[in-house]
Amino acid sequence: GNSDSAEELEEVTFVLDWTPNTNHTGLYVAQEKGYFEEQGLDVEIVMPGEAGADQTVATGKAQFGISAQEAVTEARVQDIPIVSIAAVIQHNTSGFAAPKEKGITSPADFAGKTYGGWGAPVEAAVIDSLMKQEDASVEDVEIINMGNTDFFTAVERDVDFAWIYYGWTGVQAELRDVELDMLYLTDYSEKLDYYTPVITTNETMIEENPETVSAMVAALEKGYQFAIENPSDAADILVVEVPDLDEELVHASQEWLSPKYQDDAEQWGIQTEDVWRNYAEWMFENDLLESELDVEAAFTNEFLPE
Amino acid sequence: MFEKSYSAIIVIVSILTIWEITSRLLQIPTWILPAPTTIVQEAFTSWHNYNHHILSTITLTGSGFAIGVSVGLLIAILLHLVPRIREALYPLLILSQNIPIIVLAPLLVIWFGFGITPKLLIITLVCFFPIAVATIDGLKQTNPELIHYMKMAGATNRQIFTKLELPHAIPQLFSGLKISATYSVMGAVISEWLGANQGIGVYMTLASSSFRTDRVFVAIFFIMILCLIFFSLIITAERLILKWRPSEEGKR
Amino acid sequence: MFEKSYSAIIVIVSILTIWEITSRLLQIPTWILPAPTTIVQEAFTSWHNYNHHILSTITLTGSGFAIGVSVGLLIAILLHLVPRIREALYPLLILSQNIPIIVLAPLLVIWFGFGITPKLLIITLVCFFPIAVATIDGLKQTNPELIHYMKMAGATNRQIFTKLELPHAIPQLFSGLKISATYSVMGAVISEWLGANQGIGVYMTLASSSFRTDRVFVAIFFIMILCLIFFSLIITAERLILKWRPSEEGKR
Amino acid sequence: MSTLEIEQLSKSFGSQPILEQLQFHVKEGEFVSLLGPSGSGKSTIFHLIGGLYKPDYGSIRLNGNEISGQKGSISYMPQTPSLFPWRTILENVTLGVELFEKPDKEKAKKMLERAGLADYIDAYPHELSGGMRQRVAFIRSILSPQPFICLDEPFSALDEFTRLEMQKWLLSIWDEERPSVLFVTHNIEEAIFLSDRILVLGSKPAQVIKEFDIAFDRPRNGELTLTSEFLDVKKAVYQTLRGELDD
Amino acid sequence: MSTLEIEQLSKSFGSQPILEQLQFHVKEGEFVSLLGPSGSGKSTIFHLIGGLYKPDYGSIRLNGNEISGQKGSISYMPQTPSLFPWRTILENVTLGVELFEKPDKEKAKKMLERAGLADYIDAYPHELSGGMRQRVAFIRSILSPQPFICLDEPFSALDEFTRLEMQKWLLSIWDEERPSVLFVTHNIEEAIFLSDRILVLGSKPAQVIKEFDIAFDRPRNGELTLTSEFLDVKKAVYQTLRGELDD
Ligand SMILES: Nc1ncnc2c1ncn2[C@@H]1O[C@H](COP(=O)(O)OP(=O)(O)OP(=O)(O)O)[C@@H](O)[C@H]1O
Ligand SMILES: Nc1ncnc2c1ncn2[C@@H]1O[C@H](COP(=O)(O)OP(=O)(O)OP(=O)(O)O)[C@@H](O)[C@H]1O
Ligand SMILES: [Mg+2]
Ligand SMILES: [Mg+2]
Repeated sequence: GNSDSAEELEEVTFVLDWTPNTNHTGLYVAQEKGYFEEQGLDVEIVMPGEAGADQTVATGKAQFGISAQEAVTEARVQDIPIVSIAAVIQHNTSGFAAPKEKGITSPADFAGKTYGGWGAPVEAAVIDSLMKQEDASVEDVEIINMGNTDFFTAVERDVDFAWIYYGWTGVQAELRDVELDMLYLTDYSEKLDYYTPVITTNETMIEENPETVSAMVAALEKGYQFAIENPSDAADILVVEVPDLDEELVHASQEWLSPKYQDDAEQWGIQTEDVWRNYAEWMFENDLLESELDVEAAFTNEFLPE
Repeated sequence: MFEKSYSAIIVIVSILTIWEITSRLLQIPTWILPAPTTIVQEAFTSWHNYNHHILSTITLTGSGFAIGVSVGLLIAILLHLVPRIREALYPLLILSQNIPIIVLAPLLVIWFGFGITPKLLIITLVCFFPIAVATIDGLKQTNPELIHYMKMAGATNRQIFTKLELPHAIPQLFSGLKISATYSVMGAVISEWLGANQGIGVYMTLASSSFRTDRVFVAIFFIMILCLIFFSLIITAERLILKWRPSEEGKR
Repeated sequence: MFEKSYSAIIVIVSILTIWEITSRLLQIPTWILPAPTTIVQEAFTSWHNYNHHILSTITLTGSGFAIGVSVGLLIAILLHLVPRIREALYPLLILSQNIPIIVLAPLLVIWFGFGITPKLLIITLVCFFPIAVATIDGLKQTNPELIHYMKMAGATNRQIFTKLELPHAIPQLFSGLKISATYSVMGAVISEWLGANQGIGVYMTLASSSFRTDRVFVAIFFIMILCLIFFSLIITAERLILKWRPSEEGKR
Repeated sequence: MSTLEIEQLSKSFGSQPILEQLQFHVKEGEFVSLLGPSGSGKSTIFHLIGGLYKPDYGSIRLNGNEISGQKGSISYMPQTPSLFPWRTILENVTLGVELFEKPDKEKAKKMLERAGLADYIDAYPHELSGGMRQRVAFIRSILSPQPFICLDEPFSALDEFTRLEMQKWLLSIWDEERPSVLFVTHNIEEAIFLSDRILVLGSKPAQVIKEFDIAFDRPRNGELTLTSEFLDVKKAVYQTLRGELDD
Repeated sequence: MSTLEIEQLSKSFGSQPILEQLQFHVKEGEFVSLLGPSGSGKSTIFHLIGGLYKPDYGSIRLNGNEISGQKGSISYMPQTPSLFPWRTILENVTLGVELFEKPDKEKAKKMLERAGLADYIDAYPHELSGGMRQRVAFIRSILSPQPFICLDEPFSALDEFTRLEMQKWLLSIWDEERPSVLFVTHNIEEAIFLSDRILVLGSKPAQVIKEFDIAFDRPRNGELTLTSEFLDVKKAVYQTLRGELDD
């Protein structure tokens, strides 16, 4: 145990990036199985709501949070002192999805179709870099902003394809018998294989309470390891902890996701500089960043258990 | 209104019926728009899952509304009694209604953490404004003849206020209360999106993010019930307090 | 109020100054709370980036508000004139204010796509309610002595309504207008989150998601300006229309 | 053209009977005054004729047609001026006409001048004195088109001379157009000076306890009030009223 | 205990001068009536004494102290009853006292009974007739604690007998406590019957054009009005007023 005062549990707040889902299973397993307590932590898990996780973690109102590489990159460029301390999933599981009947099987098919997004410049850039490989251009795609509308609603009307995480929305489509064509970013571009989601903390924690950070990562590692080995039990735990989630979806999603947490890496949570550098460079080249990222400061593997 | 509410009930029941029939006829999938019976069924079967959410929201709404009303009244009174303050603060009141949650939320969390304080603040922000505006206007519209009498009779400003202007503004205060009461439940739900562990708002986002449209509607159902209850409490209070009014004979 | 608004300006300027000074003294990072000067600077340097957003929001707000006011008035009049309809529909009005955007949004998108219609609907939904409630209450509170005169004089219901009740309800209608005007800009911004390609709401979400807090505040700044302009238009109209009121001598 | 027949009229508020089996009529072109103690039910009679309330029992016939519960059959001046605060004086006096036809502004202005309100045509009611407001309400009722006029204490807030002026004016209008008038006043002299007939009401509940036919020639002028015949009538009315109050 | 001295009082509304260099006084325990044409400025004088408006010029002294612009020095009955619609009759009459001390409900109830309003103690103003409301306002002013009483046409909506009752009652109260009273009326007989002194006001702008000392013995009773001395005074006042109006 890393805990110096074994009796007193240290209270920390862990803020999610969204509503609880299978990306967070390790966290809930650690909570339920007492891994946090073993590490001397008393963890309160909160949803960020409108507040957003990153600023909350940066200011220290929450000590840990869930974010994604792209957000950490943008945040750090804006001098927001958050650091990624573990990758939850080794490879990017997101991609562009369209119902089968839309007939979108490769990026070239985007041309003449309507993309529903949230209006960020990064979307056009990503679509463009995919399409360029097949000599098509984003110019031919109509991009509309679908705001908070969910994928299934959007494709009912106006929208042909959208950007989703397969592990949740894609699995939901399977459950609903909606057949999807899924184009993973990783299938088209090395540079777009970034980490999402990641565990974050702030620089102050790293400087002043490195033991706490280690304890957190250790507990999480144990939790995710459990989820990797026992997908079904882990799903059960998540459903018990967050009973308002749909049980069927959680199980299906967990089955799909469990092998992907560690994937081909030597250890759960490990991050490589290449991935960070590639994506930051790609963003910078596409005018998505105002300045270059100090890659070394953005992430660290030092808290991962030996 | 709620005594003779059978016609309201008829309308609501007909809407529900039409909804049910269309759902069944067009076979609208549950995840787009669940049929009322589906919703009711879900409401019953998972009652034990969410009843604590409802309780939590009721508490939040109640306390938030109470604070909001008090703040609204205090502001109205202050602004009415001290015209200098009115000129200075009125624009700020309006501005306060235009701070988007997206901005306020991080700031509130940074300042107050994830506790109940920021949530109460949001409900207060939502509730106080209609009450303040309606009450200020109500106070301003006091019958000048009666004000003249009070002044001539030597009433202090305080007496003019408590004995004349305030009772005179009560009908308008109730307009404000009705608007605020209507908003309060929604305000509580929104405030729960600010990072909460329970409440109808949390239940609803969870349901929504796991595509359980039927549960979303269960949540809405309870939001609406809550709101109607709040509203009818206000109306009952209005009727009790304004019982001196001329009866309806000779009115429309 | 806005003629003698120097004290309001003083207050606002002092708030800005305190904000600026604390920002500088405590060195609050821009991404938490940018100093006013930073915001102004950003507002100037990237004006060409967002001016079309502002224009689009103004148009949206204006048309939405106009529709909302008309709907609110119509509903108030209808509910006032036909008591049966009042009983049946009043609860529905309240319920309409409790449909969370999270639910409404998908439905609106399915029915109306991503065009301007669903956005106008949302602004209308936000604006009509305070006007309807305030006007209904205003109409109800018409001086019974004057109603008696009108009836004895043989006025038709329509005449009682147009010549007496409506002018009598105007002060209260203005309470409602003020509340609605305040909400309208925010309503437009929220409606833009429903999927729009331009507007202050879009600009703000983008700024927020790329951690450009300064731009978020530029957006808020314009939202507030817009809102104050709207509000002062209403107040000016109120003053012009209610010019028959006794002057202030002999009032507080 | 206008006759009014009231028969067996009864009305109570709550458990309190105000009118019971009230019975009287007004002939065509007749000027009838109602005298009675304060609170006896005079204004209530007007409210019933005007259709504001429905009688509990009995009938009200205007020109032979039942009008109980039916509004707008009479030109009416209420006991309190009931002016619309957001209308100017001119707009207030034309209100009664406006309900039926396009008002004649010039005529209204002339009337206001005649009543000594020339300077106040564009003023708002709150700028007027009590007596001035009463005159405005009076002109409003006079301008209304209905041929049956009900006036509820129209001159109570006027000084004796203005009152006399207004009485004379009322008589001259009446002479010209001969509407039927039902007039409530507490001033016995006024009632005698103006009326063809005076009805004295008893109270709780109200019924007609005595009728006086006033046979003085018309046109009448101020001198009349000094004649001994006038004083005799006055005394008789006075006694009747006192008798009612002493019960 | 209460004397009132008004000197060089001037007031205009807009460009219209209403009072100009008005000058009069009320001695301790004196009963003074103001008579004058409708719209001449009587109510305005009350408003100035009550401090509702500030005079443009001149002074108002109560017991030697300047009170212009200072509120609450007088017991006041406005020309319109100005009752609070949400208060019962009992609560309305005690309002004036309430502003200064705990009201004596029993006394208030007795007064209401005396004024014939026993059945209406818990009624709301809209359930009363015009004359009944006026009596309520009268009692409210009588109950108010200030020793200087200003009454603005208090009995104008009452029938002759109720009016006489109220006059007698007023006199008996006045006899007991001897407050100073300033009384506005349009009824010359009433003014003579009640007052020690009558001030006749001219109009546009208002000033005192004549004073009458009324020397009849007190206590006075109804017979007095039938004496020839009374009629003489009445004629004289009448002439003065008429002269004013004929100008
Ligand atoms: N809306 C009402 N509710 C209850 N009682 C009422 C109402 N209107 C009138 N009354 C009662 O009816 C009686 C007669 O009232 P009304 O106004 O007709 O008297 P009036 O003869 O006009 O008296 P006044 O000469 O004082 O005006 C009164 O006792 C009054 O209290
Ligand atoms: N608030 C005001 N604004 C403008 N003019 C006013 C105002 N109040 C009174 N006046 C004017 O002052 C004059 C005197 O009014 P006041 O009410 O004092 O008359 P009064 O002698 O009481 O008449 P009455 O016997 O009819 O009650 C009137 O010409 C009136 O128009
Ligand atoms: Mg009456
Ligand atoms: Mg007056």
